[in-house]
Amino acid sequence: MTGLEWIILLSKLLVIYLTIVHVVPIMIWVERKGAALIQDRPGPNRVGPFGLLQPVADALKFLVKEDPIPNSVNRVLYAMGPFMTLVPASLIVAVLPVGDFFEVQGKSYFMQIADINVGLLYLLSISSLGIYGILFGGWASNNKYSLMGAMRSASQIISYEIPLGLAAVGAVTVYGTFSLREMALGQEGTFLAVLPRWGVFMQPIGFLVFFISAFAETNRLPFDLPETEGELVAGFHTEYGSMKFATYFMAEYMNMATISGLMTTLYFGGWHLPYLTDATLLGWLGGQRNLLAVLQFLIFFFQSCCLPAHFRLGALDGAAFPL
Amino acid sequence: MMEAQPIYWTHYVATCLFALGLLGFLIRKNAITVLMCLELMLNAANLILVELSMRTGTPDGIIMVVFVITVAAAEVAVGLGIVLNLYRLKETVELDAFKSLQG
Amino acid sequence: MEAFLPVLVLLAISLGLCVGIFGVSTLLNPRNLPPVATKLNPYECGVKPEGGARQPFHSQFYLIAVLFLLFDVEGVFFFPWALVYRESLASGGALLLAIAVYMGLLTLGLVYIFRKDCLEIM
Amino acid sequence: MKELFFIFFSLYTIAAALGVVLAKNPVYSAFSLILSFFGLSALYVMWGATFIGMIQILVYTGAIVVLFVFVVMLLDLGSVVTDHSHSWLTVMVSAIAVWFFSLLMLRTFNHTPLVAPATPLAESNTRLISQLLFTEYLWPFEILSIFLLALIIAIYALTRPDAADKRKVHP
Repeated sequence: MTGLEWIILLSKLLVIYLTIVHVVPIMIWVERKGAALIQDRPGPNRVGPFGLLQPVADALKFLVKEDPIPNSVNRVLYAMGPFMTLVPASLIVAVLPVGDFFEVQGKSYFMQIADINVGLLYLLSISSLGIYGILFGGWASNNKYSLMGAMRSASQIISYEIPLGLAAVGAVTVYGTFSLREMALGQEGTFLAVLPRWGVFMQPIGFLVFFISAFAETNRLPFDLPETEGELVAGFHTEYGSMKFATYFMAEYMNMATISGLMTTLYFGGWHLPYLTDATLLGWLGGQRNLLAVLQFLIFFFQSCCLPAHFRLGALDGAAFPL
Repeated sequence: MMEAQPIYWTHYVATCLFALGLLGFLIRKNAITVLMCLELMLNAANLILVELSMRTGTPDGIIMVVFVITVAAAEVAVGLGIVLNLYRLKETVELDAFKSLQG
Repeated sequence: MEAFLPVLVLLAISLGLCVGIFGVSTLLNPRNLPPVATKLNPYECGVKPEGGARQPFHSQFYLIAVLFLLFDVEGVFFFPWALVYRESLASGGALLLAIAVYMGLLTLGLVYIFRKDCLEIM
Repeated sequence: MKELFFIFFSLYTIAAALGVVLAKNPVYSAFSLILSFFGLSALYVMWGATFIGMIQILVYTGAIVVLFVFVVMLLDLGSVVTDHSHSWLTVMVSAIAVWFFSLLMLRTFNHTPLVAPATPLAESNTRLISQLLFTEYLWPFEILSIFLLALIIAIYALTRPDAADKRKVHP
């Protein structure tokens, strides 16, 4: 690789990765403000205009807080737990395409960190690693509630991984490739004269399955059984404080962001706008379109937090297998 | 992928892995660790299969690896099920506790 | 393999981020606070912790994990099938038949599990 | 450059495997196993078998080791480390036996004549593998599904919920 290629690679990497990292505080703000809007209360409104700086303040607070390590924990695994979730969460970002390509000095570069020809498999396999942080963290905490929360969380995540994978198989049959870039390319144009050629319209059932599984995978409401406050104190991270807790939190939100990105890529045409084929317009709007769609999904994720719905754990795990 | 200089020592890595797995299989007493060492040995075999398959240009080895992985998963599932039952029987998974085959 | 190089770089960056977070938070943490016994105990809503945390669980969890493993392995075979599905449609339905037999047998297994109520009590 | 990566991942895999064998606590063993499978998957990818590399992570790291970790946590084997190692004599004898065995293996590998690749496998061999799997290897594939079906029944027979399990925490 030449120097220029390295520079482009690194800049792509930093831009995409930092976007995902920085989406986290924005997501938290949107979640809290949105919940406040729905529940008719002010929400965060002290720090900055509209409480916009609240996440920054939170992050600072997390950084400078005392980090008590309980006596009974297994110190090595306790310290490594949060990172075992954060690293896979950051690695998934690599295969998400955020746009078509751009040209530098006559060579075209894809707007994607790594165009792997088995991208979908890569994504599924790396995202299945996040459960180790939960399992080891819960176990190392040496707390009843942590361990139980970890087991519940893990069994829920693994149960819903299979429907997630099978829904993705549906997408693969349509496009005949594992590369997420080519999948997004395959959704260009329209079919039946009216509808955009998106995955949602090609695979409505697959999308539904994927959608439900995505909720369960990220432990959002109504699938928040691992963190039922009434039964288990807070789930697997009961014993975690300070920055370690924040790391778990960050990984969770990053997972949400990437899974929304995957949903956009598989079912909402990636960077393609409906009815528009003009290349220049696409080139400019395309990058934003994907981000917008991601944000749209995130907002949906949070709004559903306010739906008071609980399932029994058994019903949940049982429901996963027929899917 | 493969330049003019093929890397000929992957089988040394595989042999090392297999030897480690075998050693662990012999010297460990915890049934679960023994099963893990079994996995190591299977993986060493997989590595050799992939290496040979890529070096001779035949994809059969790779397909073999897919089957091996499936069977390994099955083996682990049954093996750990048996370990669970052994634990129910004697409240331990030390293999020395199961010298006699009578319950 | 060239395609995987960025992944390696990303791995390095994220590991660096982890180390950075850890380092900064250790630097900024208040130190030399007097150790309080209750703070260092396992948290059980203020009640004194009782018994060990790690107790044998119900084996139902094992069943869930093992079924996940099996269906995961089965799912692996769907991926190569899906990859060549489009191309094989032109050359007759042999592939469709193959996967139909496979799926039929798997569904049989699934029905067996449900008949036996493996996933019932939790 | 490439050789460097190869050496690094090889050594890393072997070191992690050493961890599996030597760790006293099964939880650490499982952790090392994860690391070692990562290294193996990197080696597969470097050999050009990307599909296998991904399947390795998806099935081995993502499912099989999860099962190990689950069992270790279910049976609570990690917290009380009982150090019942064999006597030194047994360990030494095993080590020597393994040493000779691996020498034998290496000798076999080094003396196996390899047919030079007429047409080396392409970088993206995933499609080729998929096609072969459903044509030439169709029967093994179908037999595998019967095997998996039998496995489901066997697993159920093995882990049938017992009424006698009293001491268990109900989740």
